[in-house]
Amino acid sequence: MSKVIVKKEQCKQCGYCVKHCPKQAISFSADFNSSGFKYAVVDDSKCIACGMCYTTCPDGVFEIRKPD
Amino acid sequence: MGDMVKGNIAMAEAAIRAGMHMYAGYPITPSSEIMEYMSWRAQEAGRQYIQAESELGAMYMVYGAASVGSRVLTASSGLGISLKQEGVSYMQAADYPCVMISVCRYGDGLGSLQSGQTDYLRETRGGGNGDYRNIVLSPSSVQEAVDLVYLAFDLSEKYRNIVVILTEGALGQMMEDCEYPDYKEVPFYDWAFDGKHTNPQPSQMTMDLYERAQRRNALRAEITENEQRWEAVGVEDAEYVFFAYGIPGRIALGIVDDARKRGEKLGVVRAISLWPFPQKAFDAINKDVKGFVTIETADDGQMVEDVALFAKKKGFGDVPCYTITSPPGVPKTVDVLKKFEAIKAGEVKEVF
Amino acid sequence: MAVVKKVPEKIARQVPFCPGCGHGIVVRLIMECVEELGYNDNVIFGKPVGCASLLDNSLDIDIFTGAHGRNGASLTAIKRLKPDTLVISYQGDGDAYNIGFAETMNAAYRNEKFTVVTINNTNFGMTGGQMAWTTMPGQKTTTSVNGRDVELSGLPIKMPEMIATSFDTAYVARGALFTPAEINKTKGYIKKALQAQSDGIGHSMVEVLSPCPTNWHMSPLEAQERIIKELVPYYPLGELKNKGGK
Amino acid sequence: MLKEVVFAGFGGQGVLTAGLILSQVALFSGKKATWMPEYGAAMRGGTANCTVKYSDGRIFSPGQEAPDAIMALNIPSFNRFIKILKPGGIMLIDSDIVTCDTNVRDDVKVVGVPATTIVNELNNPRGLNIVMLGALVKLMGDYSEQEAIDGMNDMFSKKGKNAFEAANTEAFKRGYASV
Repeated sequence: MSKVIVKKEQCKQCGYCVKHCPKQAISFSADFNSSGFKYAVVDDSKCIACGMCYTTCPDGVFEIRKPD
Repeated sequence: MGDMVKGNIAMAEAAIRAGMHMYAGYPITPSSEIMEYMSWRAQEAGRQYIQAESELGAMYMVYGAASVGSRVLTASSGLGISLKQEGVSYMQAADYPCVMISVCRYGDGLGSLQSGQTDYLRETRGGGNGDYRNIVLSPSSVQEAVDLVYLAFDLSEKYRNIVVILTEGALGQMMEDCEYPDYKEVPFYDWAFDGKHTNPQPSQMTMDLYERAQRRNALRAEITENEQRWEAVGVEDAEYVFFAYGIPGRIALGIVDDARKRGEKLGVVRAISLWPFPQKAFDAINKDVKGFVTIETADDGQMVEDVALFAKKKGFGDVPCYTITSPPGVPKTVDVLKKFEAIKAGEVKEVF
Repeated sequence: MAVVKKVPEKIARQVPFCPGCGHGIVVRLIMECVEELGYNDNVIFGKPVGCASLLDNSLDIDIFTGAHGRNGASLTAIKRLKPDTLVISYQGDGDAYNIGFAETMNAAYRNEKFTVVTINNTNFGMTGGQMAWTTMPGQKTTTSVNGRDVELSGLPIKMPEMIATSFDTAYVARGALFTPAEINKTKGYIKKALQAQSDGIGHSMVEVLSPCPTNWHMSPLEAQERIIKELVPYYPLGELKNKGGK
Repeated sequence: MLKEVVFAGFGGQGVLTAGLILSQVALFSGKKATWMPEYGAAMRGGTANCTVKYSDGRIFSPGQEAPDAIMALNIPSFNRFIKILKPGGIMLIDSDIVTCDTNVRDDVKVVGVPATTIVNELNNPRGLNIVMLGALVKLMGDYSEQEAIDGMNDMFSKKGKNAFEAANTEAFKRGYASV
């Protein structure tokens, strides 16, 4: 299970998460969500669940989880 | 036996008795005694009192206070009430109740310090942007002022509509005996904000305004049907019927009382509710009446417009409507009579 | 897997702002603090006129429909009548500093015990990017098309400084949103401001320098850069006043 | 029977209070009463005045129309209000203060009371209005001396000012006896 849940329909492609991710784990999708934005995609292999994406996101796209 | 009490003080005390939770205001002659009295009386009675930075601020305090379901009062005069109108309109948009006492001073702009009735149209037409009406009640005596303020909170809550007590500087400043009603304890209204999101309130930005308009129209019809108030004397066989409110209403009653003792057939409708206008009063009026005459402490006459409108609606469309206006202060009976004689002699042109 | 970071439940639906707008972040920070301080079921929010007036549909809390700039007065009454409720005035700079200057200042002057959070994005956002009192010298807006001329319209206003130095209030701070660290600091300011209210110490205010990519005609990332380079030197960040807790 | 009385003088002479006492005496005796001050810009012109009406029945106009009696405590008040006094009416003046020619209308009765002298004798300078009121009540003839004193004392007692009861009663009686 991934450490970050991405609500892709809420993403507005502002790019704050992409810029502030310390592991460069976030990129934009190739396709569009229903609002017409390329949405954030998290590379689980690079993600350390630090939550920077959550912190910088204005639109509540991210939910961070950690293994129990 | 009651004691002599100043109109302004009496209205303030009536609000306390009616369970008012908060007063917010800004002082202005000739309404200031209301605020001065509240400044100590509200605290003594365990209520909130705020001296606001401006009339505008005061009205927005009232708006906030109403949002949490409190009984709230403000009072001012002339231009002070004008400043409040933006907030009045906001409150009507939100269906929030409050009572606002307008102690009218004569004139536009700064106006004068003297008594007048020049703000009739503003109060009865709403006063701010949008399509709404305030319920407007106007007392003629200190006792009636007490009774109407006491009633106003209930009406305001019942219809979720602002109630304006429109009175004159002269009534605010005069003293008369009055008896106060009992204290009422009223909890905060349960439809309001409680911090728990029990009552989500629709945003004007997203609400269905047409649906709302229909609801408001129905409410307006209900108020018009239920809340007309007036005192009529001698209208059944009157050749002329006076229409007046407030102090001129008393003076008209006095003129008619005197005339009828002499056998002269005069009648009077003293309006107590100004909106809704007491149109039902026309139902009892002599069909052969020769004219309607308003007595107003104003430059040009304002109530005469309503009298003409409702005369037309009630089948008196051909009856001429006159107005007797008088300078600032309390009209002198003798001056009113002189002008009335001129009307009867055909020397004065009707307004409508 | 345990959830470690999740949008507060009171933000029930997505906020309706432009891509990269700071409103979404600040609203989230406020609601996080409300939740953490245990006020989820005892909070009244005063919304302004401006972009934030669109918030109603997103938050499942009581939201008072403030009139342009008048929240200072309205929330005064709400807080006095409901002293145990957390009362938060959420306003833009145009709302709180231009049209609402008198009400904002007078509420602070009276030391009314509620919290004001203002979004300073150096323009009137909702009405299409007109000049505000916070607009920077030379900044082009739709009412300063050649750039703001301070000879004609004065220097950008620093309301938090005025309040911090003039009145006996509890807490004043300024935060910004350009990095995760600054966002976290801003949350700290908001939390302290709300705590000051909760403790009944007095009036509290936090201004947040916030990006408005749409009206600045920039990308969201360029907007963050502008805050660092252009706004922070004029609008210093940090606590301007902290009377401390009980 | 409706009666109208105007009380006028300098601010501070207690004319508004004198009017209020009379209206309260009327209530005390089971009548209706109104008290209307002149306020606003006009009151800054040097004189304060109020109009009191009392009646067994409903009082219609509370305003100044044609007074049955006037209490004038200074010359400007005398000059202003003598003009509106009803024919046959009473103009009551403090003859120590209103020293001008008061013989200006032959259809009214002008009564002078040396009230300032009286209050000096009583060592009660603030009792001027009450001395005058005592005289006025007697001239009007609508209330007995005791009825009026009781009404007056009742009013001050309700305001928590019983301390002055004896002095007020004495001043009232001196005024009552002076005409």
